[in-house]
Amino acid sequence: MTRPDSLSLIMIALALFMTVASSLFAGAKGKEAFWRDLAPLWLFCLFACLTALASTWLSFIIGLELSTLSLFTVIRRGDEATSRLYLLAQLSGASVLLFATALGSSFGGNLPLGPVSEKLFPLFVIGLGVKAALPGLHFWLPRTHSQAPTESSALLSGYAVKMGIYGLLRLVDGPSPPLLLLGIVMALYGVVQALLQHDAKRLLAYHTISQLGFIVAALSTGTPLGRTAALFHVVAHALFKGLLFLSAGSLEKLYGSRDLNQLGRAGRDAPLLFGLFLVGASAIAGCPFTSGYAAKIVIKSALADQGQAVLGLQLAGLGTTLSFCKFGCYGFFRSLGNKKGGSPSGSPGKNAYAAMGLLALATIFLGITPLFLPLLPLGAKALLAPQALVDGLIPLVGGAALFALFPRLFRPRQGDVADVENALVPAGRLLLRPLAFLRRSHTGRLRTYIALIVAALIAIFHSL
Amino acid sequence: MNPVLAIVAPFLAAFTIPLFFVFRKRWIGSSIVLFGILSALLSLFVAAGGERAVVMGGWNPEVGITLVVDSLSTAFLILAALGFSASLSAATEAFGYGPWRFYVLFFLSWAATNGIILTGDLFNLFVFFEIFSVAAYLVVAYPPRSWQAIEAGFKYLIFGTVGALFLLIGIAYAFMATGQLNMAILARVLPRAPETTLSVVIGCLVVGLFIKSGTVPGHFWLPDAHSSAQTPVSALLSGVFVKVSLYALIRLTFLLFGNADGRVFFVLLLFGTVTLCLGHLMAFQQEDIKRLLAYSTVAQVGTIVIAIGCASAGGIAAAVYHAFNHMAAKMGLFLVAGVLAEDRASRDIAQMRGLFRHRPLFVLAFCLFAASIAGIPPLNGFMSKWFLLVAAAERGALIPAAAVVAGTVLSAAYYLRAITAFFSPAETEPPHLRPHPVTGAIVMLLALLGLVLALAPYIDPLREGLLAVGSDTSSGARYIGRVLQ
Amino acid sequence: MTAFVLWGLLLTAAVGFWRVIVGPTIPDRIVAADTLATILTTFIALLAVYFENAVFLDIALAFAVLSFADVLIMAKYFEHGELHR
Amino acid sequence: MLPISYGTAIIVFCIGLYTILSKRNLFKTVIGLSLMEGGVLMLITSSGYVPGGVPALLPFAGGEPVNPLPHSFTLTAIVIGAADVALALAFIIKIHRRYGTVDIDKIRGLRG
Amino acid sequence: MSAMFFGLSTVFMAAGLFFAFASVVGVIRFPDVYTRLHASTKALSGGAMMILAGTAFRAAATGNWPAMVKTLLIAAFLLATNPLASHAIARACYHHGIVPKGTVIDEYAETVRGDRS
Amino acid sequence: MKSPRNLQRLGALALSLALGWWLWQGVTISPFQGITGPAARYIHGTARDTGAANVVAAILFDYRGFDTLGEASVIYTTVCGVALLFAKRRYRRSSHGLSFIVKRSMALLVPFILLYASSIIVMGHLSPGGGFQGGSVMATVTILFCVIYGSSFEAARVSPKVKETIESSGALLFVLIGLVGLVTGGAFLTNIAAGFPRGTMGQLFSGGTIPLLNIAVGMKVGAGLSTLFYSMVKILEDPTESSPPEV
Amino acid sequence: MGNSSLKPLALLATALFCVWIATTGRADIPFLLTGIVVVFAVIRATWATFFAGAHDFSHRGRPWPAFRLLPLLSYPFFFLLELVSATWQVALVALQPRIDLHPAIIRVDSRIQNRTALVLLANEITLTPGTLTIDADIPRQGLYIHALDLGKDGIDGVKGQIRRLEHRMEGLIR
Repeated sequence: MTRPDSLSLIMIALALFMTVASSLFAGAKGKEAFWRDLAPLWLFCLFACLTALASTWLSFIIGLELSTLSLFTVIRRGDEATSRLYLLAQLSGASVLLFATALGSSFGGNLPLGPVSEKLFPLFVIGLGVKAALPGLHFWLPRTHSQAPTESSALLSGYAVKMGIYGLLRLVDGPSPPLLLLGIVMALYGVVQALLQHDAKRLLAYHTISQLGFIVAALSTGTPLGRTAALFHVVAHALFKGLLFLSAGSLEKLYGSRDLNQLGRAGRDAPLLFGLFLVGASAIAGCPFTSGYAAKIVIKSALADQGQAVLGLQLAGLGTTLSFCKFGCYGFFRSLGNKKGGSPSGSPGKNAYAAMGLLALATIFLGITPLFLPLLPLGAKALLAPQALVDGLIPLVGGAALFALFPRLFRPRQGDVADVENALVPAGRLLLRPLAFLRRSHTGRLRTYIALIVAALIAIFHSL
Repeated sequence: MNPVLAIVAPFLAAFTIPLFFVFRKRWIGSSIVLFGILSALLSLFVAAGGERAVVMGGWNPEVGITLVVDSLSTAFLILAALGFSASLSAATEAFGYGPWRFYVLFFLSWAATNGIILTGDLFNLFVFFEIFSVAAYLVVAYPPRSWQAIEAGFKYLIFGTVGALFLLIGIAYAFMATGQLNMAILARVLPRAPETTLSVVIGCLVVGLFIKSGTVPGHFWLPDAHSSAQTPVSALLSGVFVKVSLYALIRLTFLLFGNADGRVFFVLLLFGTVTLCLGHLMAFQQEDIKRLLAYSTVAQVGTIVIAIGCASAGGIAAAVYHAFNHMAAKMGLFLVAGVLAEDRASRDIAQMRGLFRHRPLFVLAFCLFAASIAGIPPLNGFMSKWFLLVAAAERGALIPAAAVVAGTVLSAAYYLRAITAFFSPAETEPPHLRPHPVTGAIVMLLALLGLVLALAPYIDPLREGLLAVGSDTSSGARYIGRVLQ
Repeated sequence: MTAFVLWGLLLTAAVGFWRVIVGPTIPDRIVAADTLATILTTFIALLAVYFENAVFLDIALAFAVLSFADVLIMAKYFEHGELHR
Repeated sequence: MLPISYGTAIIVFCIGLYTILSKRNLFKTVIGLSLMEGGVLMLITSSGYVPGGVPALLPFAGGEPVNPLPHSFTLTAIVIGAADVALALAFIIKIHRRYGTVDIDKIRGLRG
Repeated sequence: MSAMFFGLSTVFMAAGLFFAFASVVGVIRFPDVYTRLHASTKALSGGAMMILAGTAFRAAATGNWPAMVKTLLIAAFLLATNPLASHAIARACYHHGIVPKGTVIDEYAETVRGDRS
Repeated sequence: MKSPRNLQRLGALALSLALGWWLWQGVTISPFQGITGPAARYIHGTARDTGAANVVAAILFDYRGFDTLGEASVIYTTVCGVALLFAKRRYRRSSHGLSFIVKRSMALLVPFILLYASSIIVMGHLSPGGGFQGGSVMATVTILFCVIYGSSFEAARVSPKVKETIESSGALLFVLIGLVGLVTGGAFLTNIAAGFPRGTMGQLFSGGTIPLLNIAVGMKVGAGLSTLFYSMVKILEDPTESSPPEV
Repeated sequence: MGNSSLKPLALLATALFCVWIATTGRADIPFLLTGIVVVFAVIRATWATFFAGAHDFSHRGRPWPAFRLLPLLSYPFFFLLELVSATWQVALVALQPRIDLHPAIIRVDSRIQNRTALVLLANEITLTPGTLTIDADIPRQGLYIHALDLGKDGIDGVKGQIRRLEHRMEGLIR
């Protein structure tokens, strides 16, 4: 294990902070609850730190899988099947990564954590892509994020997926156009899907994909600016997405539902919650002087010579604004179904507010600091430049205007929207059919078996 | 310590237990335990005694039968001693000392196992394989009242006999071509045999060992036998018996055909991959937990065969390491599955809901073992899988490596099914729970062993030992030199 | 001369084998097998003369003992109706 | 002469294999196994052939002895084969008690 | 002496071969099990005896007395066991219900029937 | 129904022929050039090394005595296993035998067969034969007991426990002789080098441990095979059992 | 082993010892000594069952008859003659162009009391021309005999033949 560099330290700090917030939200009471709720979270934190400290790809994978396992135990409490999907998906990703690492290692020596050869690069991207939810490999993410208990959703979105990004950050050291394309596609796809959702947490999950697209696009440039932008957005996104998930979870705690059709009274019942949500939403939408704004400005400047990419990201930002307008409107103010909808059935609790407050403060802090401190390579002036402000406001204003103009268009729909995950079951069934044949072929007929053996022997003779 | 003692001690046990039955019935129990301890200790002493070759009867190696202790046989001696003593303890708890004939067979198979591991003579290998197999058929069919046991034993018998026949043909052709039987001498003279003869020797020996070890075309007996046998026997079958055949495969391929050319290893890679895939895919579809574990064993056999097929020092080290890991984990899995199945009086996974509440330690151990088998880091299974992957990558065997990796996910999937069942709430409570102190202790020890094994790459003597096994065995020169002085 | 007798015995045995194949009932086959066993015993004993080696006499004696046991066993289980057809 | 002996051995082996593969009666399966074994043993024994050889009993009267090593193998292998056959028959008796049949295609309670 | 033994052995062997052949012909030609047993037992034990006697004489001719004694031992053993085997087969056949063909008288039938009932 | 079976047979035929073809390809028929390798040593060294007249016996019990231990253990295993398979239930023994004529005649023959078996075992190192062959003939006697006098007679006269004892002691004897060699000669089953007398070739007392091992194996095999047969017969003869399968 | 059984014991021991010499084919001192040991062992193992007591316990009279020595020595020659003639007859029947047989199963009541002697007679009958013992009614000394061909004389011819054998057997035992 080599001496940790600043990237590792930032990741470790992020992991610690997110875990603190999550466990604050979970707020275990009693010894049993501590072991059940908090221990896995802190275990996750430990393994996440180990991952961040890893100096070889092998130890990185070990840390990755261990953290996956510890989150798995938390997700299990939310939904059994989802947790299995999560575990298997992560395991597949890690396996591909392991395979690629093994190809790169020689006996006795491990592949150091860092750039790899040309041939192995796609394999590594695929392996990390499952974790980082690259398009097509994101099949596990919406379901997991929405079905998991809220504190683990926050952690998943806030840190777990970032481990994949961390791997990519270590992996990519030069411009990579395919990755850029993937990032843009991700950003747009996530937003489009998010607009069509009615489940609050699922909506947020798709936004995670979208925001990860921003990050991937940034780091695909391979320039120091891009990498810094990606890292900054990693931190910023972790904070505000954690905040948003926690507020969605609080809504669920209050009303027992995450469906935007069923909500819509929280603005009156819990104004503080709305306030916190607003912080998060404005950050993700890129409202000037929030952390999201700073991040996006830096990303756009890193991508400055790729006009189409910037356009794509702007579009994604527009969609983000639209989608959060929808969330805010239908989640807090406009009740659709359940008109009589009773009073809140519970309270998020003080600890939940504390957790959200913590995250909100951090978000605001991260949004404001770059204005004074040279936290980012661009400096404060770039953020305050009129051009940048206009750039940042265009999606915001455009989104709000669109929502105001066509409110009916963005009403939450009833059913679910198809995604890759819906193809899993039919695909599995398709795969299982030959499997069943395989099983049927074990008929118990000794003669057939012996004939097979003899045939194999003859085949071996033939090949020798 | 003369290596023959490792073979003679269990033989003595097998031959004296009937005498105890006839003359001193009361001493049977203690004698079984004592002989078990004695056999295990002697095996370990022989293993600890360093490398050497001994010829029975004091002849020269060409004339007599040689027993060789080298690093590979040391490793497998230790494996056998651990596996047999664990299974013996479990069996004494499960069956008591009443069925003394079972213990006779048990010790006979132990002796034969040690014989296979130690012998340096081709025909002697066959003879010990026969004792081993006959004992194995019978311990599989041990409670002769259950039809599954009988049918599984019979299937095993037919396959085993066919396998033995192929082994015999291979040995016969090797003998016909050279007139020699000592493996070290054969390693020198066999390559001079005509091409076609050599292909018959290789093909028949390899297929014979495939059948004995449960590699694909000969795997059909394995799930039946492993799932129908009693729990300690299943553990023994998976933990040791399968490994012994694989030991012979390693020994013969590297010693006799190692310098032929890579084609035999290609065959191993091919069949290993098929075995691996088939094992995982079949395990995926099982409802019976022991059958699931049995098919998982098939898959693991495939993994080890792939490791052998890598034809490198690293591959052998990975194979041996994986054999140990699989021994520890699969024995534990079978023991736990047996206890749990007894609680529910059913081996159906769907019936096993809610057992976590009743036997938390057993179920947790099951999870640990399952994770180890599936290759979840940082458990021992992952470590050996990593070695294997690296070895395969060095050999350029990408498809087998990919299959191993894919197998991880599949095996995690089917083990997860079982584990989910254990943790989910039950509809009914089990009527009674028999305490299993000995089995519990063994399971814990096996778990401990697994954890120690997981650290093996970081413990210098162990790591160096593993690498030494690989480098000694892959060339064979050291073995030949040891035998022929 | 010995060779002639040996070939003659072989021929005889071959002829007798016809009954083993055809034998409509099991006892017919048993009878024929018994006959063949005796012929073979003498054949082996004659080989001792042919090869001038007394080893074959031991073999012949052992063979006689075993074939006798065979016939008795077959007869017994035939008698008790347990070896139908 | 020698090729004939080897050829016969291999033919016996093939007959045994054919019996196993094509007959459904368990007893015939066992017979097939014994035939195969017999073929292999014939092969081994033939390999010890010496033109004009005498049995390997000291003193070698009248010439070169045959190779005694295959004989000792064959003896060992015969005993082993006999043990296998005995065991197989015992299993068949048990199987017949359980299934009431000796048809190999009907004894498949374990499959899949 | 030796020549005489040699000649005797030739004669005995030839006669034995003849009888052996005749007995096998009997086994082939006779109508049912019982009559075949006659052929098998008598003709064959006679034939075998003679061939073995021939062998014994030949051994004696070469002065190999132990071999001669052993040959006689074989002959004695055959003589002792052959009638036993025949008897056992015949009885087994009868009790199994194989009816002798074309018997003029069957005084055994009632006894067996009595046994069975 | 008809054609698939024919197809099966055709497939079986093709497979066996193909395997046979490969095996035939592999046979090496080299012109005979004299015996080489270990066999030459066996042929020329037996008299000096072991003092036995029967080279095959010398190989079986001295040069490669360990194989023989294994081989005898296979039988031991089988016997133990068959007894295990047919254990756990009281079978009704049958006293049904063959006719009185056979019984009484057999009584006359039994001592002679036993004597013959003993001679085969005792002469194992001098003539063809030895422990396995003699043991088999001895087992034939007990098999004939079962057949002729019925299994209850067999059980009454030669009780299973006695057989068990004989079998185990034979096996133990073998191992102990081997251990004596280990202690005095340095290697398991050491014969002459461990101080066992070589004797003069052709004599009864020659060959060092070979006659002793023959006796040990004879005990083991004789008792073992008779147990084996008895175990199977008692189930076949049990009148409560269903009749054996049609052949 | 009472006094009455001493003679058969000696007879058996002698016979066994002769067979020992015959099978081993040597007459050195060690072989003879071993022979004595083996013979003793064999007799020890079998005597109680087969000679002194008997395997069938519903037994009357002595299990073994006391043989007369002189007829016992001459007996084999008659017997071999019978055998040769039997062989000749059957060979003739077998080789004649048309087989025309009149088989029969008849019961012959014997006068011989001793069972062993009766058994020996039955075996002898089997080996003599045209007759084959199928079963013996031991308690009533009846023999069931399958005759190959009744021939001209009918039952009486067969019976007469058997009487002759029986007579000689009676001469053999005391």
